[in-house]
Amino acid sequence: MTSSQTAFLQARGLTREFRGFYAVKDLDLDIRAGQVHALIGPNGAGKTTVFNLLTRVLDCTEGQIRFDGEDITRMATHRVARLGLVRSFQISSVFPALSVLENIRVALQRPNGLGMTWWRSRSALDRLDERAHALLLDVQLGDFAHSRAGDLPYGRKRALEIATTLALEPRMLLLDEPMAGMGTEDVVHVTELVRRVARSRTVLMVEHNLKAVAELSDRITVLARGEKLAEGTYDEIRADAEVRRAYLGGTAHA
Amino acid sequence: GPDAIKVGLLMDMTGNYSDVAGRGSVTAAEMAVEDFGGTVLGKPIEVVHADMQNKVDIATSIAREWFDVDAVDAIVDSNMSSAGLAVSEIAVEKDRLMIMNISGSPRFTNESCNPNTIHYVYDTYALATSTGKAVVRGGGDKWFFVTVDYTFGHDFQAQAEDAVASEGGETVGSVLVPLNASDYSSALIQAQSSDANVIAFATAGADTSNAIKQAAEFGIGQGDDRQLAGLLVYINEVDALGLETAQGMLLTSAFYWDLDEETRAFSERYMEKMGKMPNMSQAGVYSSTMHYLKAVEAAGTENYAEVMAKMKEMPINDFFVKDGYIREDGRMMRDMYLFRVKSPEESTGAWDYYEKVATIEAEDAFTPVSESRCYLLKEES
Amino acid sequence: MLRSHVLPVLALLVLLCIAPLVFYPIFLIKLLCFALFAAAFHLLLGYVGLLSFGHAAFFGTGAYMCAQALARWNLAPELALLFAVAVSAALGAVIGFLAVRRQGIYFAMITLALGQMVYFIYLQAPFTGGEDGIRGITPGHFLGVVDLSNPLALYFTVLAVTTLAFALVWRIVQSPFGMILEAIRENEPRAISLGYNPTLYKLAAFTFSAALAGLAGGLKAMSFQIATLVDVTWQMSGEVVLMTLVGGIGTFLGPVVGAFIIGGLEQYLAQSALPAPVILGAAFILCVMLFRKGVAGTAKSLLQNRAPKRSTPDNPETQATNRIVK
Amino acid sequence: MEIFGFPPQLILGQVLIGLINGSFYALLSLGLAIIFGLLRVINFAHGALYMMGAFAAWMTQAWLGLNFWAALVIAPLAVGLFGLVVERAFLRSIYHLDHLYGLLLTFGIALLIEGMYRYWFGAAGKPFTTPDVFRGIWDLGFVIVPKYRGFVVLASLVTCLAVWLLIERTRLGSYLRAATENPDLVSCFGINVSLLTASAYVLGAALAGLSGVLAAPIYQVTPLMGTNLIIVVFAVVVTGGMGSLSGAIITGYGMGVIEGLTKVFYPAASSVVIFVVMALMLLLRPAGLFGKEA
Amino acid sequence: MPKSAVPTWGERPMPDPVLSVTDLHAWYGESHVLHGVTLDLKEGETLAILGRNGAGKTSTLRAIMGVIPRRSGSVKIHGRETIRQKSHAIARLGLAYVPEERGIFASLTAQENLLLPPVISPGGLAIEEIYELFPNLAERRNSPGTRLSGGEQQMLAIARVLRAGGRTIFLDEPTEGLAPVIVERIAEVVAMLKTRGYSMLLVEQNLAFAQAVADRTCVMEHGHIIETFTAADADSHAASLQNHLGV
Ligand SMILES: Nc1ncnc2c1ncn2[C@@H]1O[C@H](COP(=O)(O)OP(=O)(O)OP(=O)(O)O)[C@@H](O)[C@H]1O
Ligand SMILES: Nc1ncnc2c1ncn2[C@@H]1O[C@H](COP(=O)(O)OP(=O)(O)OP(=O)(O)O)[C@@H](O)[C@H]1O
Ligand SMILES: [Mg+2]
Ligand SMILES: [Mg+2]
Repeated sequence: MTSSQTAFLQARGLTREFRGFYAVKDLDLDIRAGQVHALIGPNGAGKTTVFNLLTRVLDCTEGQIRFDGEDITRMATHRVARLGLVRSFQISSVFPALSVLENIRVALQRPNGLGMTWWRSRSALDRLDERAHALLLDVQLGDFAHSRAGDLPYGRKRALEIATTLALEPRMLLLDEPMAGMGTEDVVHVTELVRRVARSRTVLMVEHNLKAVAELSDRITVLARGEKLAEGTYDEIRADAEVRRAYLGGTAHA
Repeated sequence: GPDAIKVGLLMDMTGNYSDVAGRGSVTAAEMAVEDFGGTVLGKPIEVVHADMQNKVDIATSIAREWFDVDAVDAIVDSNMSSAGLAVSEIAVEKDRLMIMNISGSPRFTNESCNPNTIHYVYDTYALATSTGKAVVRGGGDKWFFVTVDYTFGHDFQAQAEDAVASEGGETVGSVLVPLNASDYSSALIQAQSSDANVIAFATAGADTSNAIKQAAEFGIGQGDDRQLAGLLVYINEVDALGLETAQGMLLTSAFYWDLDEETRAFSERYMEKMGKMPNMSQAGVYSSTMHYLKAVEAAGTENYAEVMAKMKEMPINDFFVKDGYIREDGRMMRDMYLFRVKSPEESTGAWDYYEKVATIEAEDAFTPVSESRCYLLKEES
Repeated sequence: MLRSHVLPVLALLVLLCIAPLVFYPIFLIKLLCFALFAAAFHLLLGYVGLLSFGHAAFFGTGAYMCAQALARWNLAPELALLFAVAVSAALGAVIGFLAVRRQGIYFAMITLALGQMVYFIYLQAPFTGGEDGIRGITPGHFLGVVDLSNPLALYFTVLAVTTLAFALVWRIVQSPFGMILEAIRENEPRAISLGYNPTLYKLAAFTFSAALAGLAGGLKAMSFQIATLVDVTWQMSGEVVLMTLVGGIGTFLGPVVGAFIIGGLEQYLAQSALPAPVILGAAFILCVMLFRKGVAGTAKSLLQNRAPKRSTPDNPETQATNRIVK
Repeated sequence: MEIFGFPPQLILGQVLIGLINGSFYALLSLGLAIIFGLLRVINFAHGALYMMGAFAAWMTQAWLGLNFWAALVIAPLAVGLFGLVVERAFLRSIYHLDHLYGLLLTFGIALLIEGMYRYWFGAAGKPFTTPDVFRGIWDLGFVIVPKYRGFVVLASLVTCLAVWLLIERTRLGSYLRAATENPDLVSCFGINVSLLTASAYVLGAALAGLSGVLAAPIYQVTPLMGTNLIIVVFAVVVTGGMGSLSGAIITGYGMGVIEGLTKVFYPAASSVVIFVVMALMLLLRPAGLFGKEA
Repeated sequence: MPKSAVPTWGERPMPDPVLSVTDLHAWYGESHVLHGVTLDLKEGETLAILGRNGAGKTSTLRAIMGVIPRRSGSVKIHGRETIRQKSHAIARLGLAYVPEERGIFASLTAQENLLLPPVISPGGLAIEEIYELFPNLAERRNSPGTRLSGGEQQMLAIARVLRAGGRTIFLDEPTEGLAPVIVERIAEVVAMLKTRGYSMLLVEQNLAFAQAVADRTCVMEHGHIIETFTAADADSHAASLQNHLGV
């Protein structure tokens, strides 16, 4: 039922107030299926808050959120994830003491009905391995399957993080600053990864690394002070004087 | 055992009851053995003891081990009624003898009575009844109960109420307080606003101490026309409270060190060893151990059945009890005393705490045969 | 994983089968009950990272319910045990429902407080008989055939039941469900974002642990033929914590070893001149300060040290001992 | 006039009496909250420290022959000093571990202290009487209040307020709060965090000691006087939420009053009412009444 | 080895280094993260440390500050050996630390965060001056510290140490996660600090930013400084930067 015209994720009048302070105010957001949509804006614009609202980590003060036609405005956090709207976390979000393979298996367990299975041995999980390995190959972690996740270098953890998220077969991914704190090398690596992942999915991404934003996104929304400042393609955004003043500054290098 | 006569004590050596029993009870048993001469039937007498840590499982496993491996002939005291009841059953199973001195549960001579067990010093029925009767006779006829809210307290109060009623007194009110509540002011205010002239504490241990201390604080029982009655108070608790606080209170006990020449003689010897005066249970351990040893000697065997028969047959006369005897249900029948706690001015020195106000005859104090729930008495009658 | 446990487990079973030749069956039964109790507790602490300081509530409930069923309703022993397990599990579900909302120290405090509440309820409930406890239990015939009045038969029955219970714990810990528990312990927000409802998993584990603790209590009441308030006190809850700490957190056999040591120690201290509470307090301090891996944990790392050691920058072994929960 | 069949005087009286119990809850939970705030340690030994305070009062009287006022000063100092030893010798080396180890360690310390005191002083405890100035009662018409209890409420209120001001309204307070979050960083600013941590424990211990002295004339001074109290105080703390000191104080007094009223309306529940309130609070606001996270 | 009394640098009399680190090693538990770091920072100089994730940049700063429990080697601040000192005493020698991820305290308001560090030497900025410099902070002074946005928090972290008066500033990735406009602001602030004569040790991933402000640059890998060069030489080192940083 998602035609390319109606938005896959749609927010109307999204508002979040913290004791009189509007972190997000009357924001309309339409994200079309299959696109990479970037959310940028100066610090404190409310980007993370938008993410938290969309993934139901925070309740919105006002507004409505529809995902693939379904109203998720009041849905429980874990149920939103089950619908296929999955958020990828910052770096620490792996299960550090588990192996890389186990990290993926945990993600695969529930969709395969093995979450609450307490009467069988763990070898029941072996049938997930094929899929798990495929996912690991996808993010070039094939050689690390048996390493402890906590021991991986930064960029690899990021990759594992994304692979785990992909295991849920999400229909839509939300990435909050996937390149934050990364060396140039890793940025290139992750950009490539996101590009690959986005081929078959919808992605909403917050990122300060404009180079990556330019390379990846089909559409960009610029937030400032909780409100939408501009929306368009990278070139349209760049040309916008307001955006230059509020966000890009003089050195808008691409 | 073949080589020695052994008596054992399962005591709480370090916990809540370590003052009222503990090391002091072990010492009393050792004194009895020493005074008896150290041997009986040509065999040495030994005292063994263990810290049962207020746990039934520890008490029972040690009791089994003592009976089976160490050939202990009699257990002459055990802390905690639940442990004591369990040990008494093991005594039945192993054909040995058990004497209860510290616990006051009436079960020992009622539902759980058996031919192997003697309940020697007191039970809550006797305390409640003696206090109830004697105080009403002395004029305190309107009672208010401060009762700890569980079986022990409920039973205790009911027994005392019966006794009060039997002498023509009445219960004008009561209030339940939780175990270990530490604060009694609510209850005391209610007691104060009633028209009772006796405020009775159906509590035990630290609860009683706290209640009495706070009653003094509220000016109850000191200088007004009300009397406090502690249904179960050991002299150790009076010592810990101090006379300033405890003065004027009425309580029932089977023993006080300063009753006569004999009690003083024993108690001063005991004092030398322990640094404090014996309480009724500790004196009871001495007396019951002595009585047991005499019975062994008289029976010429340590076989429990024959010894028990002798114990029930021989009257008991020592510093602890005059003309006492052991009833068929295992109850040692003796007189009880009502005491009043002296004021600091009346007291002439350390441990001079009590003044005797009344004596309650054994038959008046303990559960009458007609009311007994013990099968041993039923068969007889 | 499984391999490394087969030998010690078999050895232990063999030892337990010949132990009655040396020790009192009733004493051994007590150790077994404590071991099961500790294993139930450790299921939560070791695998979910939740330290319950109120587990005596379930142990005591098991004991009271089993005693009630045997003494007053004359149920068959196996039914009485099932009843004990069911009631403990129900209580576990209720307490767990309240407690799993918080983590770490809060969880510990909440379970402690709720456990104390359960104690007060039992104290005041007439059927528990106050200080005298529930008495007059005759265990009868297990499954209609095994005469439990014979100490050896009783011992082997208890051994069989506890062994089965341990196998069950092992199964749960090593199941896909156990895997998710581990994942939740590692990183709860991440688990949520993967669509798991941690509250449900923790509650399931809590209920399960309560049921097993209840079984341990029921077995104890059945064997000792008495149920008392002692089994519901917070001191009992503290003791099971100590057993696990002494045995070693995070090792499957740790709780068993710990229970045997503490149970044995109590028995030994009873006949020595040393004051038991002081010794137990000192044991606590010693374990926390110097001996966090516990006996089983230390033994395990000694064995592993003989094998070539894997050196990673942050050794998971040391991490595990610095961290009970995340 | 009656309220649910009880005369209003009785109820007012109980509220007042409840406030007195609340005074102890407030002092103790404040101390717990301070220690928890900075050390992230749930101080299980708090009940034992309270008991030590009461015994210290007895010792100053029985051994040193000093009066109540001297005890009021000496005992908290002595307990604070003991706290310092505990902090330096034990707690300090486990801060980097899981916070549960702090709970376990202090649990062990509590067992040890209480065991030792029972060994030295016996289980029945020691006598301690109300200081002469506070002998007697005030008859307020609707309730009788022993003078000493009036003093306790006053002393507790003043102490709580003073400590609260000290921590919330001074630089020391922001040091404490910041060090709670990130001790390393605070020390990078030139603040001696280990001194700060030690002082927090000492302060908490001294507060427990002070409650102990205040309690000595009311409650029997026994080695176990703190044992059961501490669990109730834990429930108070959970209900209040560990976030704020004012939460600890207010909940302390509040729970005292609730408990007092239960003793009149439904005495059978008075031992569990605090736990029931805690359970309800967990259902409605898992972070507690004043808790921050939610 | 006896220490030479005569300074060994060339003929020109050089000012004493504010900070001189020799053969610094540091361990987290068993893992050895710094393997002999040697560097010095001169009065008024800005020294950038570049390196990949996990190279040990942050650990170097932390080790100098004394918040890594186990360290060895020599760290001299104004000529005084501090390897055995506690971190609060080290800070009082005039070090100002702006940590990685900003280190703003959630339980304090923005203003309380600002007022937290005790003044360690005179000459720090007055609070009015700070608010003039960072107007955003004035606006949000009563919000809880961590409720400020990333950029605001970074400003706060820098402002906070300026108040305390330390003249040697450690900046750990001050531009991480900041919008381009804000990065520009931070660059301005750093430039301003330079003109006021502060010495700075800057840890960065953002090469452009570092090169814009640094007088000298060190490259770090696996817990060592592998090369050091001045701003003038930067071009000739482009190749090796490429190699070491993957630029
Ligand atoms: N829980 C909260 N309570 C109060 N204010 C909040 C809360 N969360 C966010 N804010 C405020 O809302 C505004 C938006 O914050 P948000 O974290 O969404 O910004 P952002 O766009 O993600 O910024 P950055 O790029 O720096 O991460 C900020 O000014 C912040 O102070
Ligand atoms: N608290 C810690 N415990 C154990 N190891 C640590 C700790 N902090 C850092 N390390 C390890 O020390 C090494 C150096 O880390 P450091 O934080 O100094 O790197 P960095 O160069 O600052 O990296 P980044 O650019 O990611 O901030 C890394 O291998 C890291 O894993
Ligand atoms: Mg953000
Ligand atoms: Mg770093």
